[in-house]
Amino acid sequence: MNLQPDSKILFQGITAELCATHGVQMKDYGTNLVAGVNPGLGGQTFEDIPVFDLVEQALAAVGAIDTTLIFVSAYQVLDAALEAIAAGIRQIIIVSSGMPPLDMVHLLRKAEATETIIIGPNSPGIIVPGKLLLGTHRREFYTPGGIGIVSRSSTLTYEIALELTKAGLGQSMAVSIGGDAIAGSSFLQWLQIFDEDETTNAIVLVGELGGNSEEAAAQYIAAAIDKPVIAYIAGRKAPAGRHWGHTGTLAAVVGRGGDVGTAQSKLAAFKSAGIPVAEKPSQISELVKKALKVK
Amino acid sequence: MNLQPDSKILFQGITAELCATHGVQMKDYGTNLVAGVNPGLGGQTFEDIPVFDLVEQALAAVGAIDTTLIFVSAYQVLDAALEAIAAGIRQIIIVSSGMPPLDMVHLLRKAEATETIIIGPNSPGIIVPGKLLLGTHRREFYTPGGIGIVSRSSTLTYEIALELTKAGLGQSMAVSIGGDAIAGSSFLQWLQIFDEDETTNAIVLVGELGGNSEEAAAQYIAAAIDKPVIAYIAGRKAPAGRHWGHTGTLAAVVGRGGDVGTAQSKLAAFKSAGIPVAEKPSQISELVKKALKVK
Amino acid sequence: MDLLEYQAKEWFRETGIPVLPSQRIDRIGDLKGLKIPYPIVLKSQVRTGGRGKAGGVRIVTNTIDAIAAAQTIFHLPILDEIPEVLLAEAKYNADREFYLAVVLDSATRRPVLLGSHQGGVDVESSQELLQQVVVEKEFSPFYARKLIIKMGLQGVLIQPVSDIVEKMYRLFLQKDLDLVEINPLGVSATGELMALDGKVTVNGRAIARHHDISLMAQKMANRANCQNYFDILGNADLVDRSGNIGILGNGAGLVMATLDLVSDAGGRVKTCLNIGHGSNLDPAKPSFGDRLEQGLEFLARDKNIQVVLVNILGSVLKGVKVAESMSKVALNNSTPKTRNPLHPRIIVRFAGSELSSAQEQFSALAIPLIENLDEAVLQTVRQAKSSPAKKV
Amino acid sequence: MDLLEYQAKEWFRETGIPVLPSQRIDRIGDLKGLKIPYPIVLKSQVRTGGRGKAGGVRIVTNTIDAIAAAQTIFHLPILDEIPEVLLAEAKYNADREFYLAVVLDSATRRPVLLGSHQGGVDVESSQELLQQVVVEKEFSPFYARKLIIKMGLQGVLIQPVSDIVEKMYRLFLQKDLDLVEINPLGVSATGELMALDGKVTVNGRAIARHHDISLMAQKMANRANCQNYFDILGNADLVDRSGNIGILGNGAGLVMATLDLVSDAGGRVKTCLNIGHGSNLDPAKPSFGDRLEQGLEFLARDKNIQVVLVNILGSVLKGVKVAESMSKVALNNSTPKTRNPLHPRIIVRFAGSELSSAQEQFSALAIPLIENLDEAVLQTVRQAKSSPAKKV
Repeated sequence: MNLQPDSKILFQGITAELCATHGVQMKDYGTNLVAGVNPGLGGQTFEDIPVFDLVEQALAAVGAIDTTLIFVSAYQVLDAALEAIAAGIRQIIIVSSGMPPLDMVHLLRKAEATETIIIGPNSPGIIVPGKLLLGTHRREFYTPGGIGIVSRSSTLTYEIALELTKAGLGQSMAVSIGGDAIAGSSFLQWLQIFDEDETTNAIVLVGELGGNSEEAAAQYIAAAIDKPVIAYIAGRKAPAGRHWGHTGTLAAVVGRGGDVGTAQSKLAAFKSAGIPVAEKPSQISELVKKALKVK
Repeated sequence: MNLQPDSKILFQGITAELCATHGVQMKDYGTNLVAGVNPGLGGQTFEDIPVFDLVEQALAAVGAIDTTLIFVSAYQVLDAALEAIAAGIRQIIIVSSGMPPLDMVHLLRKAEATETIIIGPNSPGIIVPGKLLLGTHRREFYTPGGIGIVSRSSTLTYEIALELTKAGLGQSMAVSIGGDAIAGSSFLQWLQIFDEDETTNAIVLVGELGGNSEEAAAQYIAAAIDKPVIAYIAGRKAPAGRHWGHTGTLAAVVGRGGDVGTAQSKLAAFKSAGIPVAEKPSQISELVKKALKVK
Repeated sequence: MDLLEYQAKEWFRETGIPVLPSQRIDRIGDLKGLKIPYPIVLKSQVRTGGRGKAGGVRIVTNTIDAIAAAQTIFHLPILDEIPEVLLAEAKYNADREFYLAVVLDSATRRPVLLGSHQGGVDVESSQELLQQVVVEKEFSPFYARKLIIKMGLQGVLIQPVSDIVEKMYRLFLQKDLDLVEINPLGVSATGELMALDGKVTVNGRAIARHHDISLMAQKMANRANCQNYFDILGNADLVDRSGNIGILGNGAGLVMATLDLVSDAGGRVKTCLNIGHGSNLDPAKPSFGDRLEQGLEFLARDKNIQVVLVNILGSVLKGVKVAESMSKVALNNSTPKTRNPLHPRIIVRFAGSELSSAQEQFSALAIPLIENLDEAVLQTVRQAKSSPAKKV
Repeated sequence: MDLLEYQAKEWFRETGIPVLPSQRIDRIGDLKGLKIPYPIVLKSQVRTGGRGKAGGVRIVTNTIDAIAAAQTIFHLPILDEIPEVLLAEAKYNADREFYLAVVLDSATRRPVLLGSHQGGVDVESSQELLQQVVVEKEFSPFYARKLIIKMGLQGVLIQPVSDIVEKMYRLFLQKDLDLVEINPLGVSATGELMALDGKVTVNGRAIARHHDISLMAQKMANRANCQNYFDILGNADLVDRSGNIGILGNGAGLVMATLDLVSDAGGRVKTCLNIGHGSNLDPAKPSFGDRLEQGLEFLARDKNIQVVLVNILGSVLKGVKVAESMSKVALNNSTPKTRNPLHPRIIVRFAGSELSSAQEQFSALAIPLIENLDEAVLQTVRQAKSSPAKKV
């Protein structure tokens, strides 16, 4: 994944309002937001960002795009992402929430065929503290450093970053894969990226109930990750079977036993893989410090 | 394209009747017909050919397949071809006729994405005289030699082969791309294959009214083909706008002028490209001999 | 299969493409129960173009004028076609008119979206006004937006017009069409969009897999009593009404080549039949042997056809079987009903294994069996010239 | 959204999946107009499973028995659910029973076809009997045949059973389902197939893009007069009926983490509300500020909730705006109608820019504003323990 501070970023679904909040925040952070796309708004300019009707018009004007951020409404996400892929963009961050999961299945088939990375949907994106902001992460909680955070949440990620920052542990990068049942990228992919990233010393994995991605991550960490990993799982006290605004539990996990998806099953998986698990966000920093000393 | 005499061939849509005619004909010619597929007939054997319910079962039993021949009924062709592609087969000959053109559009998108060669639909396939028969060409009209034939027809191809055979000109290979508006392979692809094929000395291109593939071929021959090419176009006297059992004229040729698709437009294209055109089948052999002498 | 305007508009309505209130008029009396307020437009429902110029479209403001206009249109042939139905439609004041279409293109082997910001009668012939977008991969609405931008539309018009193209594409895919066209798409002064005229062509091969379209096709052709495969429209090719030769062959290319040869030799071909090559994979359709018999019967029924040239190469039937079929037909046609004991004269061209297996049977039938195509053509033309065409 | 059996079977019928003749029974009187011959099966239309064991399915052979059985079933709660409707269906003699399903699987991120040659109640729990085929690429019927072969079916059964799976998949895709299940699919002695019971779950997010399903959802929820976003089923999460703490936060993960902390500290949470993070891209839904106000209103209406912990991090609203919303709700709840001038007690946890921008407003409101999450949790639990839960 190309996360260079000067990489060129597109803003699909740009409006005056979204640009005033998220657009300005990213530009202030130094992110190279070169163009926006919104059919019907072509020709306008928001905060010095030129707007086009089509992705291909934007590319014709500003050259190749490294990453596009999708902010369009839920039922338009699939089309916007396919338009980006057709125009040759290979890194897509979907901030929008509410995308129907079968649209995501359709998109994943195309993404895999074209080797396109999809982050999200329902994701605040990626922040490389002090360098690059791709999405809606709030900068105020982050500080540069050596801890990588991978999460399924947005505001809970800020909570974790805040605890680390308060404890003097800056972050190399934080990414949320998004809280949806069908996510574009996986914990496994990001664990591998962090493991290979020279600026990352330790990894914090923030999971929650639903799905089986934490269970899969626990196995993968034990088998393939060299850097220390600390886990935290939200939802231990949540009644089973509810979706809590995320749809991680809506789609079935087929043929993997009835217990998969509960916070307990996830905690057990980390325990049996020998990965330290924090009981609460404020405990994470001490576990990280301890793990870094041991290594 | 792999056309080795020992390449392994699958027969999709095999039945006792089809096997008794076309299956036996191919086996007698030495074609290595290793298995058949027909859902519901799995476990049977026709003419020593084992039959399976699924393509993947056939592959599990006989190993990788080089080419599959599809004989299923028109509305089942798309599924049969997609099943073959999913099982890893990359050469598909569709003998069946009557396939709806939008099914073919769907199939072509998948074929291009997987680098699969499709010949047909509505094609008698490929014959390498004396060596290999993939499809329904009648061997009695062919004899081994150095002339390549590429055509859109079936029986008209036999007519041309017969005339060449009678004149002492054997054939290196004959292929029909099929008479449908949306064809899996093009004259251009086969012209290139023949141009590179060491056993081919001259090429006979057999066209007919409808579509614009002959016009495109004429341009391509002038630009890129070194071996002598003789053309013949059927349908000079046919009233315009009829489909003659082929659908070459049913699908529009967009934005290329109203005259495209008539036999006259095709004859003009060959004339302006300096390619000799036979007035009738029986004239082809003398034009071939003349062209071979000149070179 | 071409749909009539009113049928196309029913599909548009179901798909969510805006159309005007309208009513189908089967007979003059239907105008009395009209639910659309005057002024209305009465439109001849024929498949041929140029309807407006020919007088097949009239604006009327009251019932008396409507009845007079309908009477005229019901009797007005447009390129030989008399309408069975009229369409009465509300009048619409369009500020601008666009052209939109989705068509299957054999050159790119993909559906193509077409559009022009100048709708009207002659859009198709003025290529420079017509914008194109090839639907390279699976359709997604951005393809429609690309077309709309290419057409030069801007701002608030982009989304609603591309929504209509999207719906046209869904219809195209869902119903297996060769063409769906809206010409013109009217844009009112307030920006409201309306499909004012429409054209839909269903791909003939796909009809059988759509229950609704199969019913339409059956009604249209009114061929409930049709027994012979070649009575079905599109299975026989009329070349020249004044010709006296019939050609029957297995394969489109072979039939066309034979037609060229006969014509070049001075023969006048009336009808060509392609009975198709090879065995039939669809049990709903007649077998090769049946098609051969039905084809000969079909040609024999036409009293203007004096000579039939049968050109069969590499068939799945052995020549013996073909000869049997032919003798059956020949016997049928030598009953007292026909003046000539063997009408029409049949000349058969076989090559390969058919020839060797059939020679004995044919000599018994007194039907000439010739291997050389040029020779068979020559004899056909000679015979046809010695049997002048009858007056009907 | 789970459909009732009779609704699922209506969709099956439209899709061409064979179902028995059946009739919906809204009231006992409907049994007199029955068009299905006896014996019939009367089935309670509830969403929960285990209906048969609970006595919600009865076979009856005449009208008198039918009325008696219907009266029983109409009053029989199954896992707390009383049926509004029964289904009267013809009886079927199945020789064999299969299980078939299409489900969206979050692990493979694909639809998965499921099947077993032993249909019945407990199929889902016996994983070893359940065959799976992941629909890796775009669906084509061969995926269905793969499942059927894996299930161990042979010969003439392969095609018809895989046709049913194909139709289930089309329905799954067309209606945006999370699940479609036929259990059992009956096979008669003559090989006839019949979907005897069916289950369909529509994905909640996709409902709004299907006009027909939106109408169904509206009818089901009967929420025509529903004004507060959190009155809609699924937008609020009940944790423990006997709890006296409410949690409101922006983001599912944050709310769950807060719940864990409060519970670990000994607090008992009744309801959690996630008002979502960030700005709303869908204008049909309430804005962030509206969701905050409606959420507080919703919790304040519950008289058992004594303390509400509001945990908001990195919102798009400045803290000042959040404070304004809260003061509005606080004022509403201090009208004479409520006994307590500030009920429930609110504890707000802010961090980052919200905190700094809101400090002044909150001190004026007399609502505690705390930066440290653990500290906010501690205070919440302390307050809740000093205010015992009321009896309702």
